[in-house]
Amino acid sequence: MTEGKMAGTPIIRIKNLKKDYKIRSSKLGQPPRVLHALSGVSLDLFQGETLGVIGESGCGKSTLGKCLVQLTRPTAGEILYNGQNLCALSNSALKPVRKELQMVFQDPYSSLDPRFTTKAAIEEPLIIHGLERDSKKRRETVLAMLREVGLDVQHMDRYPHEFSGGQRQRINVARALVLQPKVIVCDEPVSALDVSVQAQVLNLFSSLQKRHNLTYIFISHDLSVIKHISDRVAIMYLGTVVELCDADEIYQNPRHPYTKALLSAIPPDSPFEKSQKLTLSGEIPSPIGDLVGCPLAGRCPERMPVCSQKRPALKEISPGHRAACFLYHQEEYVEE
Amino acid sequence: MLKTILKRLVQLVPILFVVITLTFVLTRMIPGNPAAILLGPQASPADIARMQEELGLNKPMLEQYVNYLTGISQGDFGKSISYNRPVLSLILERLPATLQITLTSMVLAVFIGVPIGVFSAVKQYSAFDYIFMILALVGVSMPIFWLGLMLVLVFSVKLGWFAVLGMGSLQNGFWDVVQHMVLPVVCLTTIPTATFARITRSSMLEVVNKESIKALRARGIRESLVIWKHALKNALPPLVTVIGMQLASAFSGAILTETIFSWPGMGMLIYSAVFNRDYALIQGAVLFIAIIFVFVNLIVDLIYLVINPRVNYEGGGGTA
Amino acid sequence: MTTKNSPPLQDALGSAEQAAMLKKERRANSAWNKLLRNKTAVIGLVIIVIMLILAVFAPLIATHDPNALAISKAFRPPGVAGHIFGTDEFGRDLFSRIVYGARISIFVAVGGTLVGSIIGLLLGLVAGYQGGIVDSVIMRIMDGMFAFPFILLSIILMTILGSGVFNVILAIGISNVPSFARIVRGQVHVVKNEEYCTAARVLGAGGSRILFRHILPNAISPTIVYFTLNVAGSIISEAALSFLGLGIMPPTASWGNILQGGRGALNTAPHIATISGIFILITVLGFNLFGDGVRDVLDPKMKR
Amino acid sequence: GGNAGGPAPAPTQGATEATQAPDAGQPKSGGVLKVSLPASPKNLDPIKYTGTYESQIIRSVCDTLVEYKMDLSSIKPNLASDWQISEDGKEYTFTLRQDVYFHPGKYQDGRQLTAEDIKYSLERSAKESAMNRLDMLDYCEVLGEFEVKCVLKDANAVFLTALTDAGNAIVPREEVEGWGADFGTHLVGTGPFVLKEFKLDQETVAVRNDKYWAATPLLDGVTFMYINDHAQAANALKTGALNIATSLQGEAVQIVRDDANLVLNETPGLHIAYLYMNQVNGPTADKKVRDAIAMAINREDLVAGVYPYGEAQIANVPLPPGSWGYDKGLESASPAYDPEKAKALLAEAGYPDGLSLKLYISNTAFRIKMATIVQQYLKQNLNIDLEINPSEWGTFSEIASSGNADIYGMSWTWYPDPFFFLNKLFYSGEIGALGNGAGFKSAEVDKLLEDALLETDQAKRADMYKQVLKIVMDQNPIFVYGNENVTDGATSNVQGFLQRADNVIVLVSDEVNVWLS
Amino acid sequence: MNDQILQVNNLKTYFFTASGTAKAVDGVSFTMNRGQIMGIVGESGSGKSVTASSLIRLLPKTGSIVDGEVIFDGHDMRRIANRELLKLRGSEISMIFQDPMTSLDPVFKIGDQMIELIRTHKNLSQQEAYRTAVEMLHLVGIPEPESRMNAYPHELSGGMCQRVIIAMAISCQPKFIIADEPTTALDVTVQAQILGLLKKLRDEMGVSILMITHNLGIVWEMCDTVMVMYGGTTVEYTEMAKLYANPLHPYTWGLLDSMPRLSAPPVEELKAIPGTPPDLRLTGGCCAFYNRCPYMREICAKEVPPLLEVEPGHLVACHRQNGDKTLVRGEVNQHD
Ligand SMILES: Nc1ncnc2c1ncn2[C@@H]1O[C@H](COP(=O)(O)OP(=O)(O)OP(=O)(O)O)[C@@H](O)[C@H]1O
Ligand SMILES: Nc1ncnc2c1ncn2[C@@H]1O[C@H](COP(=O)(O)OP(=O)(O)OP(=O)(O)O)[C@@H](O)[C@H]1O
Ligand SMILES: [Mg+2]
Ligand SMILES: [Mg+2]
Repeated sequence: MTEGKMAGTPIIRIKNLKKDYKIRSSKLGQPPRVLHALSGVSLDLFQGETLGVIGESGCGKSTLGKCLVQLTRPTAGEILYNGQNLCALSNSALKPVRKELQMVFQDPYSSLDPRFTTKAAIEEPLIIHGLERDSKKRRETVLAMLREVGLDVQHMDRYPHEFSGGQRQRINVARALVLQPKVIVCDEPVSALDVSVQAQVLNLFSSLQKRHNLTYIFISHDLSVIKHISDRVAIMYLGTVVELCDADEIYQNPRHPYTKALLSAIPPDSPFEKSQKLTLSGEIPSPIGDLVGCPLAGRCPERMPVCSQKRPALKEISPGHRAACFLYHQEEYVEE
Repeated sequence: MLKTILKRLVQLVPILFVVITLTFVLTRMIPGNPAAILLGPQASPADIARMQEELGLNKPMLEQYVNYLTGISQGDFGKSISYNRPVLSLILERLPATLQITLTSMVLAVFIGVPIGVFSAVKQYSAFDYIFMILALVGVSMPIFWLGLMLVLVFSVKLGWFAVLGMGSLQNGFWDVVQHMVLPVVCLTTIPTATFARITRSSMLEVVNKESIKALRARGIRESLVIWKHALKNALPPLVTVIGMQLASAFSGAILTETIFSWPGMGMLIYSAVFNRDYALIQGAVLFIAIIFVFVNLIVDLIYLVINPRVNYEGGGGTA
Repeated sequence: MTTKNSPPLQDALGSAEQAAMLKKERRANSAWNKLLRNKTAVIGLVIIVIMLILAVFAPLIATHDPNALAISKAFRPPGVAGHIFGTDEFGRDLFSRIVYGARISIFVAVGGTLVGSIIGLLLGLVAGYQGGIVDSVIMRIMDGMFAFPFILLSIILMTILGSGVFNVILAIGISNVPSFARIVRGQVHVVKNEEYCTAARVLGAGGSRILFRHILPNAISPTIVYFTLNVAGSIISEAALSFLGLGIMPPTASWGNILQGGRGALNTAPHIATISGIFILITVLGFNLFGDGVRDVLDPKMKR
Repeated sequence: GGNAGGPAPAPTQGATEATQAPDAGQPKSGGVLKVSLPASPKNLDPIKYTGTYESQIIRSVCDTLVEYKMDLSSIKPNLASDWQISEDGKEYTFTLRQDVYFHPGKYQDGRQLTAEDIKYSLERSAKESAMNRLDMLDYCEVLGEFEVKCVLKDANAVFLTALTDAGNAIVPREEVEGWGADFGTHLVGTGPFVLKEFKLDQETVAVRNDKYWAATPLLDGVTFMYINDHAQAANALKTGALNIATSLQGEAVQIVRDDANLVLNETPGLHIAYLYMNQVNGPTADKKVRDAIAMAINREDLVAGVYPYGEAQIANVPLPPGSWGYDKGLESASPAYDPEKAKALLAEAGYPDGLSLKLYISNTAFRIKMATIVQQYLKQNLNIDLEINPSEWGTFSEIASSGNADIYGMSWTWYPDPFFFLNKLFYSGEIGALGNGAGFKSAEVDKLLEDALLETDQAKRADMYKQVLKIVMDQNPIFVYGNENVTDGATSNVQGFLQRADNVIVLVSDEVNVWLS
Repeated sequence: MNDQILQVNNLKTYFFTASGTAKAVDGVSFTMNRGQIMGIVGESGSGKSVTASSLIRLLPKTGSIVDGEVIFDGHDMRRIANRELLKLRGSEISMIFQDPMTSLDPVFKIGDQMIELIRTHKNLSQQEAYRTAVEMLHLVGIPEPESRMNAYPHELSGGMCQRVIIAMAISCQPKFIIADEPTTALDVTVQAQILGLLKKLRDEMGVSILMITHNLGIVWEMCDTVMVMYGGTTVEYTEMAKLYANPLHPYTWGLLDSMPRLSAPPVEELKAIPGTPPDLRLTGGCCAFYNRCPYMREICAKEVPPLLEVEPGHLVACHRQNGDKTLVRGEVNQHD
């Protein structure tokens, strides 16, 4: 199924995206230090696919998502959507694009205004974009949307705290969908949910994708969830993508040492499957300050001398499988 | 730390500029002619005009303002017209007297108010809680003059324990000073005590529900330590802010108390300055309080650093 | 829905009973009901209502013309000759003056707080949301005003504006602005980083929409609490202004000027200061208790 | 506790002697007298002082050339043992006492007082004083070591009275010039007490001057304290922290009166409280309206209401009874309380349904009380809506002197010489000043006042002033209602204390010598 | 029976709220042996945490244990005096909470908190306590423990915090550790480290561990026995391998099905449990699961199923698994 989706031109092209945060030091006289949340991410996103993004906490997954929907402006790089570079658009010029790029946040509760009823929350984007001025029709649109995500008329006038976690996430999804977007960035949308509710929401995402031909960027740190939902997977480490390939491929044939370690850390599916743990020793390096060489160099079991001098580029190592590791390509590195 | 201090000191400049301008404009907007007030009812218009000239009040506003600003930048706060003395020396002369009672009452208020607040929070909705919180409200809403005069009637006139008024002096022994201080200090202590008790209570109530406090109990830490060491330290930030604000306003808040007890401090100075339209003195006093205010805020921020290691003092969020 | 096996229809856990339960819970959790369950708040509310009744129905409740002089009957103690609370220094009926005074005192206190809170709210919102230079300018001015002792600021304002009810309200209001601005700004700082504000931006909402539709409603509860506490403070401020002869004009009664009148007769006629003081105290108590209650109710952590 | 419904029995006029405790015994030396002042003395330099409370201290430290007798009936010698007035009334020649020495100070060692000092001090006052307490003086001429001639610009009968002012006290040049601006806190003079310490807003400590020319003070010293709150002053008396509380007001009077251990001294003061009605503009320019207003207010109730503790007497005449120009016969000349007639008069004047007037006062307790009562009477009897506008002194004085107020209420107090009341309040030259802010103008009155100023014979002048009073009261421009007492409280061990109607405290002189038993 | 460390019989903990009595724990029974790791799994809100808190009587004011028996190492925990209880807490029984960041006091250095704890329970001098604390930090694998003693909680990463908490939990050599979702806030690689640590504790020190989790993978990896909770009651309790091989309760089936599995072939849709969990104020008169149960019978809505040992060592509370075990997994419900 992946092949079919990947055909054609990408809907979004991310080119060498960088995001730095200035960290002001608490000591006198020290210049502010730079936190590289994203250090050169390049990705293509194809119409109708789900791109899973996995990585340790703090590796820049959310930052990537926020840059995509222009919640934060990246420091450098381009995000091409339908040929337009979003990073160069002014806020007002962005407004029509916003309609097509939506986001669902991790915490279904805190991303809903506690003082807005379901109806008010879902119709807000319609009002903002002036899509439906007639309040009766708007109500119908909202109701249709609610039904779409498996809620009903009795839920319309309730407040967020009166819903279960799964229901809240459904409201979030409905709110994102009501603008009929093309791309939805899902930032850990099921991490806060219970397994059985998680299953409900995941099912909802799949069925909506089919019906509306949506494109997802699905961020999570749960590998089994990513495997279930994604067509392709990007593994991130310390602000860069270190491996990118089809979802099945990554589990069957992980190439990057970090991916291997990540996979081996997953708790087993059954008591009888005692996996060999591949642990990375040492602490995760800090994203603050400039880093020379491969970010994993300090913890990598297969490190080579070159690793601590140059940063490997994300390079195709087999058809549809890219990795950023000198084990597979010696020459390609990122110019700092 | 040092940077915070420096930054706050730099911030002092705009605040002081605002205060100077504000006082200047506001004091000039008060109707009434200082010269007329100074000379009293029997003065003739010619006398008043002459006096005005002498005081430099007939110069254009802008010129007066510029003069005042240049004066201040050279450390000259101007001259009080009613006292006929430099404002700065007047203020510095009064400050110790005010400090003497305000600091004492602040310290007392902290040592009485905070424990009451803690007990009230720990025993929320108990009789203790209700009684002390109502007492606290009584404390806040008690007219100071009433309290002051009642205290005098009972403790000075009837019992003869404390002095009626005045400051006393060390020449007559330490006890004389204490005797004079007791009643004004009690008057000044009621409101802050009540405020501290209430703030402590509400802050504690928020803290005692925290996971980290529950975790301490789960570890078998003694309840007294949980409350008085951990919860209290966690509950301190809003309290410190309020203490800071109370302290800063205590310098002027003592107006009523100081006039009742003829306590020669800042409060009395401001009181007479306002009624005499002593522009330079009002401006100087307010400016001085503003400086104190900024410094107290600075100290509050520094205390924050000590009591709350998480505080992001670069974030610029207001503290008070 | 993803449901394949629809659950059986008749069930003890679902439908009617659960709906009733939810309804009950919703009712129980509604701010009003929570408030009514809160003893402190109810006592506070009762006090406030009684005072409001006094104020509104003053002509019906008062036993005498509050302004009618009878110099020869000055300083009568409570209970003498049909004067429930006695008479004041001009022989006016104290009870009637207290009743009429409730009007002014509560009006001034609520009005002053309203003025202060509305201006402070707007300034705090803008400062907190915009941040940067706007924030600095507004907050430095607020700091500057803060440096003025409250009473000094009101004195200056009163002397500039002249006396009169509305000027008292204005003076108290303006003096209250900085504290409201600070509280609101602090709260805006908290709320503006909530995820629902971020979410609104993703939906394309502009600054003013986020500010007024999302931040304001969520930032307002501490302001409400502070409001009730401040009403109490303003009653005292009005009394303080009256004490300095800058408050409400005679013959209009306010608790402040009654108290002030009583100050001159603490020994000969202690009932004047005592009774007006008690009324101020009880009202302050009422607003404070109510404010405490509101705080408890608005605090989601307080589950009572 | 007496119910202070009405004024206390009128004390005798002039000076009253404090009741002596029976067991007081012989006057004895020793002790420090503690005296309270109701406001804080700020500057003791005679030419710079602005308030009575400051003059009290100056008087204890310095002497004036001449002085009023304790009963204020006439002027007596002081530093000048004798004086001559020239025919044209422009030259006054003073002969000085020869036994007067200054207190030793930093810049002189207690040298003898000479004519040079008189010349220096008086000319300094005439030229430099912002208060203009000696503006009639042209120059002084030293005729001998102890003889000095003062030359006036014009004949002026109140020159001697002006000399009694503490502002014209005699000070040594060395000290004035030596201390410069600080002379205000380091006053040196020839008085009964030597200034020892001046603590701003706290207390002023003075000790006995053993070489005082008039008498050796019995007191070791005197301490003036600043007590802002009257009730507190009374409390301080009760505890003995204070010996004399000056200028008591309000309930404090009653507290002292009720306390068997304390002595209350009351003397009708050189004070009148009044409502001055606009003579030029508005309804009150019509005499009928003024009469109606005067008849509509019950003075007894007004005084009882404003001064419930008997701090004042009822007054009708715009001159206090303590002044030698007072005419008891005129007391009935002001319209009596008569609501019916008042209403008729107002109708006659064209206001049968009442009218609105604005009353301006300073925002002090006495005025606000007064306004409240007047407002009720005018409303009740004449249906006049009186809008009360209390304001700060500064604001008030501006409005009142501008002639824009319908009515303004205040009080006036000054020297015993009627000039200082009648000229200030009714002379057309004073229009635009606070005294005659209502714009009273009468050629006849102007003439009489001008003549009285040239006449040096007190009896003749008294006659003239009585005429002025009569004319003025016919016009009824001013509604005088009260005459505040000078009220002091004292502990019972204060002996020999005499009160003066002009509120001047004299502790040691040729007439008094206060001591503590 | 010296082997048994904890015995819980029919524990009931209710919350008395304005809107009714919430039966958060309504009949929980299990036993634990020394050196055993037991897992509690169940939906969010099923009463897992309340059960754990009830064991050491650490309940909010509104909640109280209304019935049942908790015997810990011979102590009757419901009746034990407060002073005794304080002694047990932290020294004999330690608790590890879900969120590491919030279970340390943010305003004290971690070293001071550890020393305080150690000195509360052990008669040691300041220096001795300091040494013990450093040793414990070293034991849980914190690098440079001496310098970390001076760190404030916010200066540590989530994983480090959790390790500090574990260090505190073991610093008084407890016999029993309650770990309430100890790794939910952490990412997989850190999670693997923490779990390894807990296992080492059991293996080397013979500590018994009660492990609460959502994640069945963790159960398979760690536990000896498992209790499944639903709606405040124990619905199934047995050995871990038995549960995996032969789960008996319909809820357990649903739970197992709704987990996305890495090893399983990709599925279009996860099998979610339909419906929402019961309102705990309404349970008590029926099987709490009956309205979501595809196999329900009339009796399920009328009676609470008893917890019975239907197979040796396998306790289940389900009407249809009692006695003759009429239930077949996956059968089509015949019910009207
Ligand atoms: N506004 C900000 N200012 C400074 N640093 C930031 C900011 N937002 C994110 N960061 C830093 O950028 C890095 C990447 O953060 P990001 O939120 O993208 O991580 P993440 O992969 O989403 O982590 P998680 O799994 O915890 O959500 C982190 O080190 C974070 O501390
Ligand atoms: N203080 C309380 N007052 C009222 N009800 C409470 C209180 N604490 C918990 N509950 C209720 O008790 C039930 C069980 O809560 P508990 O925290 O044990 O769930 P849990 O199984 O640990 O869930 P999770 O997996 O989400 O942590 C929940 O329905 C909860 O709403
Ligand atoms: Mg994230
Ligand atoms: Mg839990």
